[in-house]
This record gives sequence, C-alpha cells and structure tokens, in this order.
Amino acid sequence: MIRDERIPSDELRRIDEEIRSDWPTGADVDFEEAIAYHESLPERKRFADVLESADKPLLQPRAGVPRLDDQIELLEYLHGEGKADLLPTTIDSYTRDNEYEKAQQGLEKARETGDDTLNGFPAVNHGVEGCRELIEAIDAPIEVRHGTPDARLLAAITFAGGFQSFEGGPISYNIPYTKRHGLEETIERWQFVDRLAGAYTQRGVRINREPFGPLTGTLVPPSIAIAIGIVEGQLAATQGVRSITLGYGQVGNVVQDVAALNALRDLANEYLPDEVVVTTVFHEWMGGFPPDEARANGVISLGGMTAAIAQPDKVITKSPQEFQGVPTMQANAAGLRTTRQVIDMAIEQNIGIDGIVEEQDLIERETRCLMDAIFTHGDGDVVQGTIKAFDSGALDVPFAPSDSAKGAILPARDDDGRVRIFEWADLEMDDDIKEIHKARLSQRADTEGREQSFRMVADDVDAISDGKLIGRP
Amino acid sequence: MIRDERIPSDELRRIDEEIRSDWPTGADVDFEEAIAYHESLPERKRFADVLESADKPLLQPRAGVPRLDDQIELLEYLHGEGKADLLPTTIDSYTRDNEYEKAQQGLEKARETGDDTLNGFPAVNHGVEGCRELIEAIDAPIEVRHGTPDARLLAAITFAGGFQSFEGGPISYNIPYTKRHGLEETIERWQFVDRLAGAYTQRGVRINREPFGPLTGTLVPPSIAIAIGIVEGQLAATQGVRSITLGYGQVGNVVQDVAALNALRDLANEYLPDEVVVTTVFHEWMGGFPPDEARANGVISLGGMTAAIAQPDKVITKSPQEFQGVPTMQANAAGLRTTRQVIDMAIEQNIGIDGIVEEQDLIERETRCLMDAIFTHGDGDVVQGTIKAFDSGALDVPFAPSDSAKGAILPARDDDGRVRIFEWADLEMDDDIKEIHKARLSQRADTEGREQSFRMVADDVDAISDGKLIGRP
Amino acid sequence: MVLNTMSQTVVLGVIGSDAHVVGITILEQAFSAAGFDVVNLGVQTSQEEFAEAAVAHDAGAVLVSSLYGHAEQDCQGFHQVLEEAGVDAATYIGGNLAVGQDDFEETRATFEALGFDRVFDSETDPEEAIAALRDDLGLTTTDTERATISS
Amino acid sequence: MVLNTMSQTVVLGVIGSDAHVVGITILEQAFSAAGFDVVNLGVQTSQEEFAEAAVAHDAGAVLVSSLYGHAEQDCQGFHQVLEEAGVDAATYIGGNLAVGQDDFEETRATFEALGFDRVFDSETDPEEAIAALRDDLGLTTTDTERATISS
Repeated sequence: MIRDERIPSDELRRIDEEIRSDWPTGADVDFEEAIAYHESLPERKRFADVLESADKPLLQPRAGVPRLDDQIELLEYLHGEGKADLLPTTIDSYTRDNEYEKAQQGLEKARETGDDTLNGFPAVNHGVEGCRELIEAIDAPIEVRHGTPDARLLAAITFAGGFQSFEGGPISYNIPYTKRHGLEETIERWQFVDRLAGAYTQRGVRINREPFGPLTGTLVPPSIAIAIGIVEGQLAATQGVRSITLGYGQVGNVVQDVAALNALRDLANEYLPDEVVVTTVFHEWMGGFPPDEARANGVISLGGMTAAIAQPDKVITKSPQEFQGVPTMQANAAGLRTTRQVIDMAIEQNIGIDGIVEEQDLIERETRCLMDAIFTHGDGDVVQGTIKAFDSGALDVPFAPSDSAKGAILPARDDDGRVRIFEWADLEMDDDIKEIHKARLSQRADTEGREQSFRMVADDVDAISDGKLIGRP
Repeated sequence: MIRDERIPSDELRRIDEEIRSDWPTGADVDFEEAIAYHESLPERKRFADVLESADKPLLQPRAGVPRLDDQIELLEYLHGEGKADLLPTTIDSYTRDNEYEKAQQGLEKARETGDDTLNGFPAVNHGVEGCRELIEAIDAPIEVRHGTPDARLLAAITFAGGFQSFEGGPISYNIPYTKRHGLEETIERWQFVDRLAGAYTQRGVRINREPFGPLTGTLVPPSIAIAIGIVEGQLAATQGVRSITLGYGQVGNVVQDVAALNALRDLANEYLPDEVVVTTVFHEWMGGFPPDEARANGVISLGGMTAAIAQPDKVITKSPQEFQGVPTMQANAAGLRTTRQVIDMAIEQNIGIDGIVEEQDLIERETRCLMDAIFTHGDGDVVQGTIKAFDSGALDVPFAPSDSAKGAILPARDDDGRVRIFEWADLEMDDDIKEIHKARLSQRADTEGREQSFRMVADDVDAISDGKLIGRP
Repeated sequence: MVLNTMSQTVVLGVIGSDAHVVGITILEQAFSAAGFDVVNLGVQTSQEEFAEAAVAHDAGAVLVSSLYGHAEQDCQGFHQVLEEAGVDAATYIGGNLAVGQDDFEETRATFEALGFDRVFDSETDPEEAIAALRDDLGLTTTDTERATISS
Repeated sequence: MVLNTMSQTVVLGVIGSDAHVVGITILEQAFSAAGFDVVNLGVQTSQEEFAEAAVAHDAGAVLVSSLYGHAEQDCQGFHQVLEEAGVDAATYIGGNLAVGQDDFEETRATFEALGFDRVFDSETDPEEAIAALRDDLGLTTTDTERATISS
C-alpha cells in the first residue's frame, strides 16, 4: 500500500534506470555529471535562489515551440522585449502522454518544414544536450511546465539538462488533465519525480517544485486549491524537496484573491516542514477570455492590480490573445509588459483593502476542514488520506474531468463576485461554513430576483469573457 | 469692475448679436427656433438627463476630425465598436484661436483632399445646420470639447446646433492653454457662454457645463483642481447653469484619486447652490504615456480600476496610442473597451480601501484654505477673488504656461506616490498642512537617500512613461 | 429532487479525446433540473461507451458534446455503432463542431448527414435543447417543470 | 538660497507658438539650484523677447527650448536678431527639434549651422547642460556647487 514515505536510495536507482530505458535519450543522464553541470551555472540561472531572493513579484509567461533554435529565439524575445524575470519551457502534448515516438515524428517534421507541428518543446527528444543548449543560451532561470501524469523520464532528462524548476504534481497534473489515470498511480510516479529533485537538493542543487495551483481553472474555490497545494507540497517535502512554490489562480474578486494568496502563504508555512522554503505564485485569470484584445487587456490588468496588492513571489501572465489559443511572441510579451506596468505603478502605494482578514479567516477555516478530512481518511497518512478523500468525495474539484474525482461540487459567485460553493455534494465542510456560503448565495439570488440554481453557475462560467465578473441574468 | 453677477438680458442680447457677426454662420442662430429644435430631440440625446440618471460610470472618449461625414463615421464607430456612452466632438486649434478663416481653408482643403488638415471639427464653420446633421446621425448625447479662451461664437452655434454639453471655463481654458489671455478677459467671455447656457436652461433645455478638471495635466495637487472647479461651477451657476460636471485628472495613486473624487463631489455639493445638479468626471492619466501600447494599457486599466472604486458619473478614456498623439479610431475604441472591462469586473465588488477618509479630509482642508483665500482676496466676490488670488500667487497651478498664473509652485510625489507640494511659493495654505506635505516628502527623501529637490519633480514627471509611478533615482 | 415518473433517460458525454468538462457539467445540471434522468459519461468517451450506456439505461436520447474541433472525425460511423447495439434514441450533438465555424448551416448539414437528429452551436442555451427534447420525446412542459427548482 | 557671487545670468524660454512648459520649469529649477541667475521668459517667446531680455539682464547664456517640432523655422534669423541687439552670449537649444528625430547628428548640424553653440536632444539631463555651460563660461564646479541643495 502506497504511503507518504521517502523512496529508499536503491529503489530510486532502480526506477531511474528503468525509466531511462523508455527512450534512447535517457541513456545520456549521468547524475554525478549533472550535479557538476548545475554547479557550473551562474547564480542568475539558479531558479530557487532568484525566486526566493526577489524583492517584488517576478513575472513569467508560458511558451514552448518544438525546435530548439525557435525556443531559444522565443525565450530571448520574452526576456528582452517582454522583460520576463523567469522563463518557461512548455512541453508538447505527445510528451505529456509519454508518446515519445510521436513527439519525435513531430519534431522531425518541424525541422523539415519549419512549422510548429507540436504544441510545445519535446524535451525528452531534445535530450540532455538539447536542454543544456537552451539553458546556456538564455540568461535567466527556466522552468519546465507541462501537464504530464507520468513525468519521470521528463524530470530525469530536464534535471540533468540544467532546468532547476519543474511544475506539476500527482493531483494537480491528474485531476484537471486526464480522465483515467488513477490517483494512486500518479502519486507513485510523482514520488519519484520529487525524490529525484530531492536527490539533487541533497547535493546542493535545489530543484524548485511547483504544484499547479489553478487546477481546472474554472471558479475553483480557494480553499480547495490551497488544500491540494499543501498536500502536494507535503508529498514533495517528504521526498527531500526544499524549494516549493505553491500556486493559486485568480478568481477575479480582489478581496478573495488577496485573502487566498495570504492564506496560501500562511498555511503553507504552517503545514510544511520548517526546512522547506515556501514561495507563492499567482496565475492571471485561467478561465475563458473575452474574444477581444482590448477587453483581454482589462482582465490581465486586474490580475496585475491584484498581484500589486497581494505581492506573491511570482506571477504567471496571460496574453491579450488568450481567447484564440497560443499567442504570438509579441502578444505574449505585451501581456508581460501590461502586467509589469500595473504592478510597478501600484505596488509602492501599499494599497490595503477592507475585508481581507475576514475572507482570509474563512478560507483558512475551510482549508483546515479539508486538511482534517484528508488526515482522518488516511489515519494520519497524507497519501492514503488523499486517495480516500477523493474517493469518498470529501475532497473534490469542480469541473474535474478525471474519474479519480467526483467532480460533483458546483461553485457560483456571490453578490460581490466571490466564489462560493452552491452544490456541496459530499465535500467535507463544517455546517457553519456551509451556512455562510448559502447566505452569501442567497443574497445574490435576492439581488437578481431568481432562485439559486445551476443557471448561476453556467452564467458565471461565461461572465468574464462576456465582459463582467458576475453572471447576472 | 467685473464681478460675479448675472449678465442682464439686454446685455446678453447685445453681446450675442455682436459675436454672431464675427463669422457668416453666426447669422443662422435663432434662439427660439433652437429651443424648439432641442425639444424635438429624443430623451437619449439629452446630455444632462442621460448623465445624471446613469447608475454606473459612463464612458466618453476624445475625438474630432474636420469633415462632417468623417466625424459621423468616427462617432458611430466609437459608439458601436467602443460602446461609448457619451460622445465628444473635439474642436480644431484654429477655431480655439478664433481664426475662422484659417479653419475654413483647412476644412475646404480637407474636403478636396480627404486628408485631416485640421486637428478637430471646426463647428463654427460647419454652422448650425452641420452641427444638427451630426446630432441627428448619432444615437447618443454629444459634448463640445475644445480649449477655447473666447468660446462665445462656438457656444452660440453649437447650442443652436443641438449640442447639450460644453466643456471649459474661464480659468481651466486659460491657465493651461494659453500664455497672454488675461483672467479678467476670459472670465468675461465665459460669463456670456454660461449666461447663454442659462438662457437655454431657463427654457427647459438644460445645457450641461463641464469645467476642465485636469488643468495642466501634470502632477496637479487635487485641492487646486477642486478649488478651481468649484469656482468655475459657481460662476456658471450665477449665470443660470443648472447641470454642472466637475472634473479631476488621475494622478495615479489610487487612495489619493478616490479621496479626491469623493472630496470633489462633497465640496461641490456644499459650495454650489442647491438648484444645481452636480456630477463628476474622472480623466484617465493626462500626463506622459509610455511609448508602448502594452504598457499604456496598464496605465489605462489603473484608471479603470480607480473609477470602479470611486464611481464618478463619467470617465474620459485614453487610448493605448496616447504616446504618439491622435489615435486611430480602433485604438480609441480599444481604450474604451479596456476601461469598460475593468470597471465592469471590479465595480460590483464594492472594493473599499484604507486611508481614503484621512486623505479626503486633508484634501478638503486644503481646498477650504484656497476657497477662503479667494473669498478674502475678493471681499466676498468670487470673480475678483480669483483674479487677485492668482495675481498674488495665493492661488496657483503648477506648470502653468499662462502669464495669469505665477506657475511657481512645484509638486512631487511622496513615498506612496501621492502628489504633494514641494515648492509652495506664495500659495495660501495653513502651516500645519504644509508641515504634513513636508513630512511626507521627507519620508520619500529618506527612502531614496537623497535630499528633497527639483530632481524629484523632474523624475516624477517622466515616471509613468518610464514604467513606474514614483520617479525614484 | 422530485423526479418525474414520466421522465426519460438521457445519456450525455464528450466524444473522442476531448477533455472539456464545463459544458457537459452544466448540461447535466440543466437536464436533471428539468426532470430528466441523466447518465453523464464525462469526457473522452468512445462511440462504444455511448452505445453501451444507451442500451444499459434504455436511453431516450443520446447527447454528444464536442468542443475541440474534431467532432466530424470522432462521429464517423457513430450511428452505425448505435444501430448495431440496438439503440433507438434521439441523437443530438452540440459544441464547437468545426474549426472556424463561419457557416453553421453547412456544419448542421454535415452532422445531419452523419445521422444526428439535431445539431446545436456552442451558443445554444441548455433550455433550447431541453425544449427540443421534450418535443421529440412527446413530453409536455408540465410533465417535467415541477422538478426545475426543487433542488 | 545662497547665491554665488560669481554666478552668471541665464535667459531661458520656449520659442515660437510652443506652449510646453514642464521642461522649462525643470530647467529653471536646475540652473537656479546650480547657482545661476535665471530669467525664465516662459512659453511662446518671440526672438525679439529673447534678445531684449538678454540685453536687459546682460545674459551670459540664452537657452532656447522647443518641443512641438517647429524649432527650425522658429529659429531662422534668430542669431541675427541677437547680434543686432548686441547680445554676446552662449546660445543653446534643446528639446524635440525635428519631427521624427531619427538622425540626431543631422539635427545637430542643422542647428549649429543656424548659429547655436550647443544642441541637445530631449533625453538630455539638466546636469549635462549645466556642466556644458560651466565649461563655456569658464566657471568651476566649486563656484556654483555650494548652492545646489540649499533651497
């Protein structure tokens, strides 16, 4: 039975050798040589150090194209013209499904035709050497961003390739991304990823790990995102990770977003071991965007304003072309600069807003209910607790495609636009908290002169792309 | 000696006939016929009614081109694609200088070549009929915006032409716009404009009047803008105007901007007669813009956010192409939609921020000092008081090109980015208020490790276009 | 929730490799609230899974959702699979059915030719599909309306 | 303010119909703080007004600002006007001197040909102009630096 225990060294070695044989480039990974390589990197490329020592929110976009030289050009542009502080390398979908053969075909076609035949950078196929060329070409830290349920080989190659930050986790890259992967399976796979990061950490190369905070990106109640982030942080810490960035996706209500980022920071520091350095990342609006760049810039700016008030350590930016899919590099850089301008104008104002403390308190109480449920379900073991709590529905994520979550709860905005829970299903929560949500939603129903119903949920899902925060009738 | 007294009817008639002979189109003005025309306009074109009954901030851009059909097309676009609630017609520079002959040549050249040979719509040359064609073509209220020290003929023609709102005033269209026009002269000219608006008002056609709040648009301390707006409101009220919109230009610090708009609303209602309906207008940042549309969108969005919190009755929007001068109609509409998106997402959140009350109190105390100075200088007459207070420097505007103001005071931002006064010159202000400003600026100097000096002023003037609010070294 | 005794069972799912879950979640709620029995197969559902569920639950209607632009290839042969399994149900499809949906009438014709009884674009309100289904199944509004607000 | 006894008088103004006042206000402050006597003629100043002020104040330097792009035409014959009035002063010009300032060296050559001793672009810090003027007037930094922070 899988538990929250550190993988022994010999087991680590065994799995490592096994997974490295999945694709030829795995053979080039040499841990000792990789440690020496990381030690040779200049300070400004050390992800954890740069992030943890920043004195204002650092900005990071999303970006990945199949060919190495294109990826270098793209990241240089985002660094130079977009003034990104931290850079990403987004991995393609085939690699996320461990279909390295298909990724190889796509990469070769991209090299022949010059077209972007993959929707990201196939790091496994580029191998250790290809990754290092990228790391060397870009004068800033770079993170691997993907969405891979089984990211073991990807981790082995990118870590050896010089990347010092790796997004994802067993829950956050399962529940929102895939239908049929079991939680037990993804937890086991990610224990290896974390254990490998921990092995580097033990040798002085602190690999930063970042659970994917926004989850399904659609009206996720803050306490659910925070509880899952903390669990993933705990699992990583057990395996020896010491630099953890917990994430949260903007819901659009400034009070709730600031309160959630505060709660995330406070609870993470409380729940995670003292030896872990916790940082936070705020994702600009992950839901549907308006089909209009001008309005999209308004959505992005509201994110920048929220970041200026809450001051997370990092902000993942959006582009004004979000509606149409992958943005041009110019639009991507524009999203960065719009965000930078808003943050830099607002951050020195030290803006304090009313109601943060009360909302933060509510979010923390909700999160503790969920953490207690996990603890109880697992008799003290967070791995078993997580699996069983998702199974019973005591822990759940709205709009989850995965069979591992019930996906039975439904969120809706209250009269101020804060995300509340309309349908609780089997989510474990104190009754007095449920009453608070009910009262808030009832207030909205009164304002709108209609009953509380799934119609509010449907209207809220489309509201921001339609130009409002709340889906009023 | 000119005083704050209503122009008698016969004098009104005498001046009206005189100024209407300045240019042939003046002959077409017939007051009685014009009243009938206004009465024929549908409710949705009645500026004062639309503005005063709105339940959220209405948006209005700036726009003016020489040819009538182009102006119709431009305003239709801004109404349709930009969703502007209220529309403008910005007048060309020759008309502002009463050079109707040059405006005529420009208009004729524009008609021949199709080029925009004038920087606005020459309403005097288009005459009553041309104005009415515009009013009839556009399904929303339209305001005349200009910058004309002597706007008497422009008012006579545009009022008769169906416009129901008219920007400007004897101080706000003198001090920031022109060097050598005396205040006494512009006050006399604007008494006629207000008196004419009052004559329409008396007949049930409420012409809305809007003093130009931003003044020089460069770090204007809120209390100075508010005091001058109130004076211009008082002068208009004396002449019979009953719908007055007082303006304020964003300084970029959210607390100070919200406090200023609150103070403007409260003090205007206190100082102006009860029979006047007061509304407020917030101008998005009037200073230098970043030479980058992405960053400019951030500046515009901060304005939208401020408007969502302060909830003025109207917002004058900027475009992302502000840096390069007159925007394309697409960019102009984009500025409107970005602003609309931010306001509509944020306004229902009822965001309250800390420190508003204290800052509003300070602004109100400062404004009362200035109003008292004007009262004292004029022995109770606001016209004489204004002239003498500007003459002595007791009332002053920073960066004023006019010889009618000393232009000797200098503003600088404090450590939170609020605009304070660094050089008081002869401005009349209680010593304890001066001490507050001094202490705030001293705090900034400490933060920056430099002495208070004009360098701060220079750095602050460029800061927002350089990507920050405060011009730190 | 008060279930209507006359209610019919509706099988619902996202076809192919598509993982867009929000729309189908809203649809499940809407049809349940309208008094139907809903079997939600979720995202990434194969043609065979639709057919099996329709048989197992004796479905009156099969509702297919697709939002990622590959609906046409995912639905090739779908009605033959249903027929071979012995499914006799109304079939609807809705969502973003073609990349660059400039001419929806053309898209509608394409999917009607594939065998669907009704074709909806992504802007369709759930209420419209519910009304259509009541029509097609010969139900009156009163048969189901009691249930709409009782959750 | 402690005025330096060796200080020279500087006449400052915006030429032509230009009404941009911010730059010149900053310059006035900077030169005053650096210990110069400043006569600020303000915006919309004619060639003749510059000349009259330079004579009346026995100016060591005439500083012309222009930001609206018409500097070249506004400065035609300016040095002749100064000479006829008997002005013997260093002449500087700065600002946005040409529309589309792509090649500043060309702009500099144009205005040097018109007779200006020094030509600055709009990005120039006041300190640079002050240092240049100290050089041209043979003043040392210590002659004026005492005054910089005493306001």
